[in-house]
Amino acid sequence: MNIWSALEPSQLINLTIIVPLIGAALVVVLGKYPNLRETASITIAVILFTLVLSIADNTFNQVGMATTWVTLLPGLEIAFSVEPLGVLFAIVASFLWIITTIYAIGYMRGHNEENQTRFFFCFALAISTVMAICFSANLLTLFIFYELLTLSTYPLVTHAGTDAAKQGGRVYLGILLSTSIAFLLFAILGTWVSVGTLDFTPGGIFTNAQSSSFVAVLLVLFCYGIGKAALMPFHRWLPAAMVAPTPVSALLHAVAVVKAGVFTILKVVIYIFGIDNLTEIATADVMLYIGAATVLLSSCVAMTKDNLKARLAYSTVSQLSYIVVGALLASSIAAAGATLHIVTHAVGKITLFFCAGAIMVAAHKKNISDMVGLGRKMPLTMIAFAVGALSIIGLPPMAGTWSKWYLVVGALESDKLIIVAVLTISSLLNVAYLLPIPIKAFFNPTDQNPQPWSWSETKEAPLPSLIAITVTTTACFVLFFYPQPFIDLINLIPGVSTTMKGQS
Amino acid sequence: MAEFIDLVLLGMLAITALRVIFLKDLFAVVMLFGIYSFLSALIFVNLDAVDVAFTEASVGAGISTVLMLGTLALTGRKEKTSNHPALLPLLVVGVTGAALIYGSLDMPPFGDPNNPAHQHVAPRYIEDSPQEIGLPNMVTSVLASYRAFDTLGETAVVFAAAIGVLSLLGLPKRDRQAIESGLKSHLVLRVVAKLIIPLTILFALYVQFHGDYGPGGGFQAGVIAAAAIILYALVLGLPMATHVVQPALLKTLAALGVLIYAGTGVANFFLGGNFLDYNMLASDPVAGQHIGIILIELGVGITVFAAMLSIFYAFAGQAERTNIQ
Amino acid sequence: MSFIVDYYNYWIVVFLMMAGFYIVISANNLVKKIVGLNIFQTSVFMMYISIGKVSGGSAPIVAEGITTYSNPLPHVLILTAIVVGVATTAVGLALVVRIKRAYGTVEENEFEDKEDLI
Amino acid sequence: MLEQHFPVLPIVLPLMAAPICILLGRSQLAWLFATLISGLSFFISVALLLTTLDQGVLSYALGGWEPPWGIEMRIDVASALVLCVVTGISSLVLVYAKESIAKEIDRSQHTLFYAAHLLCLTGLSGILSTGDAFNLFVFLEISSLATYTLVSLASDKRCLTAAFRYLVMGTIGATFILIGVGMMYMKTGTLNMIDLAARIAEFDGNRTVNTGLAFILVGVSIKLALFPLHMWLPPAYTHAPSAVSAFLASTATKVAVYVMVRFIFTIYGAEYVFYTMSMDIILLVLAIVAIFKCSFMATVQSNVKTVLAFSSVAQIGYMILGISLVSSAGLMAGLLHIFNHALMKGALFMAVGAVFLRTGSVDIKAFQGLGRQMPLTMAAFAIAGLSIIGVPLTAGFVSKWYLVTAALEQQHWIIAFLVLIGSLFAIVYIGRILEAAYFQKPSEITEEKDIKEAPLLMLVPMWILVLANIYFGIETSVSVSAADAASQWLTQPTATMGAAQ
Repeated sequence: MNIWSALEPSQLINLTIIVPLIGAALVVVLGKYPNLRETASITIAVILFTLVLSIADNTFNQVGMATTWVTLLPGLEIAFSVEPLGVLFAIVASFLWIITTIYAIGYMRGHNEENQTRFFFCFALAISTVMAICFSANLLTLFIFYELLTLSTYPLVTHAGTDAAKQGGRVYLGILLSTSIAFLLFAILGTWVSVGTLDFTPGGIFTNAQSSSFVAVLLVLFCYGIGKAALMPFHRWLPAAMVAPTPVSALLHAVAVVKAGVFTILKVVIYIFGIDNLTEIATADVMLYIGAATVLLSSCVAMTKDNLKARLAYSTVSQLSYIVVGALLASSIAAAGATLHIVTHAVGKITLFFCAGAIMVAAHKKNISDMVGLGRKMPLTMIAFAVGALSIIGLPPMAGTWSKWYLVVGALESDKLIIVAVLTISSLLNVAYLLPIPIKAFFNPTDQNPQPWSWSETKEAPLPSLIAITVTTTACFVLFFYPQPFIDLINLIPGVSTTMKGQS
Repeated sequence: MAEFIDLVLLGMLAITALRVIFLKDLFAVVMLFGIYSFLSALIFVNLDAVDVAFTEASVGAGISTVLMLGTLALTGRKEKTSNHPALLPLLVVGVTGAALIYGSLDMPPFGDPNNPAHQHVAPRYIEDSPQEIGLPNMVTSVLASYRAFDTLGETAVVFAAAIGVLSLLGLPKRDRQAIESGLKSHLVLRVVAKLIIPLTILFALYVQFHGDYGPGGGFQAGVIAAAAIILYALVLGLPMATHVVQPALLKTLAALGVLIYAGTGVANFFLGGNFLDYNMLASDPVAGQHIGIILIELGVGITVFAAMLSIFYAFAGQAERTNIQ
Repeated sequence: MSFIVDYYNYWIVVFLMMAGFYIVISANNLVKKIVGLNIFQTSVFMMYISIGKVSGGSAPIVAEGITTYSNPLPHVLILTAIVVGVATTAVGLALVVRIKRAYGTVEENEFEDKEDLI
Repeated sequence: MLEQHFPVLPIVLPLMAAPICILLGRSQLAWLFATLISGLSFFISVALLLTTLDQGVLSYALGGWEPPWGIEMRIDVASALVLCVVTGISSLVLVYAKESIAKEIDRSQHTLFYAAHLLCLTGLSGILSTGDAFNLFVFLEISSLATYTLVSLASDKRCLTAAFRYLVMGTIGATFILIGVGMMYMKTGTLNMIDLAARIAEFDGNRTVNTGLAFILVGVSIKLALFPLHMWLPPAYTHAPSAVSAFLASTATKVAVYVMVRFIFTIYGAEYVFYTMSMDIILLVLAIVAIFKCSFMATVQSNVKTVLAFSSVAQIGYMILGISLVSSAGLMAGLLHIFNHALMKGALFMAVGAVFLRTGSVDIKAFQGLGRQMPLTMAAFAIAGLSIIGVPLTAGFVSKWYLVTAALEQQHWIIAFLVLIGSLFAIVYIGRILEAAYFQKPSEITEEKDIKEAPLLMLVPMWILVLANIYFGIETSVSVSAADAASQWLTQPTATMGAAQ
């Protein structure tokens, strides 16, 4: 599997960041030749994936990888090092980038979008920053690339250039930058001034020298500062960003942005606070219940939305809080569940978004109420939608089952029965807002009311989109039957384990 | 006695200042300012600052007043009644004044020879400068040698002012067709002016070169020389004056003066001294000081003359232009 | 009483300064503002010259039979300051002339009414 | 041979060059000459900085008269650092000015412009180099007079009222400083800063000395546009010619901040100012209010130059905040921000000037759709704007990092938080302009015209500053170590400062 074994292992990190940048440059250079441009995009995406696989291989073989770029401030470097959590996220992101690129080609061409070169350029930039986030060795590096990710995705959100898009972009940029500067940077500075280091360290960096109330405040600042995790009430940017083209939504929701958010939360909890220390932090429970409340509230909001993408957006808000909840449960098994949920939610949600986009391209429908009977015209798409929905809900034989399982076990382990209840209720709510869509599409008769489009025009989505949908749908199945590589990876994370304490 | 004169003069100043606040006729305001300036020059004399008095009289009462009158000719002499309440200014002034009074409570007593200001730094100027510099006028010694860099700065300020005024108002064109000055028809004025002007220029030269021994120096000389030409322009009209001293020449002169001053300073680099260290200009340090001071006073004189005159030209040219229109 | 003798000079000077300062900040007419500025500065010069006075001293020019001289340093400083003052006055008045030409008025409230200064 | 005279050369060179510019008479020649002289001054300043980093302080007795009898040029790391900023920006602005003033200033006044610019540079360099309190006043007035002239050179008539207001406020400020210096003189008998410091240290709670300090601080606050004495600044920067705005915004107020630092730390001593007089609280409150009020004002303006002007006042708040934290780290953050802010504001004003050159307007409407028409200019604006916001990998982030760290070290949690909140405003006011440039259709101002990219002579200095923003945002060792050395030097006990000749 390690086709890059000839390279110095630490060079791989640099390559994962630089290769997408090269891709971005190629996209600009080849901007006038769409076919070449897209070929370049996909090739680069595949190369990146193989690089990440090599890193994963090295990680399994316990090969340490680290690199330092520059010393930004005395004692603080832009530095990268590989640890299993980052590898896991990198695998997900780089794999889905390939799929999203394929899908985007179909979508953008099907939609005749303008500024495609800018689109693919920013797309590549975004994935480059995501790679940097994955492998950041300290909070400062992570913060820097976290901000750059916000900036590089902003043009994607406002891609359409309409007033609605600009408004959405404003909210997106406003909330993400504000929270990160006001809270996250503040928390990082506070940590730096009091502890003197920002390096990610297994077991956390806080010692007894810091007062517990101080650490408690920091935890709150971190949780809210990482606005990309969309914890209520700072979740508004996510629905606002729905104005973006669907591949962007897919990228934001499944691959890059929101996952970078929850990834950061996991990373902070595991490597800055330390999972075991969470029980001593007074505000951990507060944030836990805020997370739980977000899970339920946003599920309820999702039910009221008729716009498919808006419903999916609120569903994402809810699912992200699963991960936050898992991280804050102070249980190694819940943390494992949270980590695994990054993977399973990614494949499930990206499938749903791909389907939404396919429906938009092929049938020009945005609202759920218009999709009645659509299953007969777009069977593949709607089957995929059903699979994705089941995975999100967490029913076997879909990938989502495992992550929810571990989360519930973790909640039980830490005696938080309320959380168990929340997770259960939330699953029911998932059923209520997701499943009716494919059911109505297949089993209800075609809507006979006069419509502004004709049914005869409607056909299946473009081929590249279908290929992408098929791949992610398959992944939903495969990960149920064969989650082992990811579980092995998760077990490598210090302090995180898929087995109960006391069991061997 | 000196204190009594001081008190009387200060009282007159206070009355003048108060009148200025309440008068609406700007012509009177400017005249009162001229009086204010003269009175303060008298106080300066009374307080032994003869050089300062000389300068204040020629600048404050002379040039400034002329410029203000020139401006009034263009802008009108009546101040409109202001309608916004003066409460905030009163408050600001009250607080500032209170702060100053508070600060004055620990000031050294007026005129006490034991004051710190007379005990440190200054004694050297009084005791050693006649030997070190070789000049009886200590003010000139300090001005032109110990603190010559301040004076270079001062010359630069004058030059900057000239540049500012020229850029704002521009110089009058020399070849404009001559216009009759209203004053030209006054025979008495014309004759007196013709008598006074050469004397004034002579006096300027005296002040320029005698500044080392008595009150005066390049600055006062430059102002007086400029005043002579200003008088000429007032009586015989601006076009006549610009024939005598051409505006373009003034620009060059003003620049040259600064260069002479700074050049004197730079020359010392090559003689092994610091900037403005005149000791190196001759084999004997005192002689060197003398040469240096004469040179820089010349620079000051030229720049001040040229700058003041071109500023006057600029204002007068504006008035002329308005008259034509 | 000695208290007053010691300080009367400074107090009157403070009064003069404030009179000038008041004119600067309250006057509506730009020419009057400049006059105020001059009065303000001239009064500050008086404060400096007062510092330099030595009772029973004479002007700091070496002369036979005189042993006490007033302090020459403040005189030098104020010579410079007077020049700075006249330079500022000249530029200020030139601006006033231009403002009159551009706005047709030199009353501050009148052109503030016409357009915002910012 | 000339090396020993370096401390005085950054003053003397432009001072002599100014009259020569007048004598040269031709715009092109004057431009070339002024640029060369300014560049030369910059190299001398860099040499001075390197020397002072190595040796601590350089003293140069003018006229060969040893201080306190003569005037002393006294250059330490702080002065050399700001001197580098001033001369460096001046050189870049002069390169930039050629094309810019061709449109904005009448042809006959070009030589006057260069002369006034050089005089302004003379004044600023003099303020930075001098070790004499009264000499500082003289140079302050040179730079101020030149500045009034520069502001009034613009073709828009509103520049006149702006310049007049600036003149009145500036003169009041200078006169206040004069009063303060007089009070110090009457209690100590000296004007040399080091000598003053030694003698003032003997007084404790003397009313005259206290009042002198108060007057100096108020006077300097007017000059540096500290809230609420800032009202002269927005009109002046808005209506001045673009090259002048770029120069003043990145140097003049910075030099005034330097003067405040000099008076507080070198002459009076931080202990006296902050503990005896409790000035830190006043400065702190004013700085915070400035940050919020003026950042907010910046978000509601439609004239982009006004936006940047208000932003400048807010940024000065950050510098003063750093000073008022009463710690070496805080002072260092303030000094570092002087340096970094000059880079950002210079680039921003230059970009706006380029837009004015091509569109004839600096209204936000003129920026609509410019991202496509003037890609390089707008990219420069965008990067410099991100630096103002404080986005990582730009110079602005480094400033902010140190400022907040300094506040946190003093346990000022709320202040640190407020600083960060304050920078959110920058997102709004910079974001508005960028959104107009990149995501809006050209407005009626720009629609009809065929708008080209700015000329090379404007782009090069602009991009040098932009790249400097990025360079000093990543490779911070140079700027940070210089600012650190400067603040260490300034906060050491006064006694040792006097000893190190």
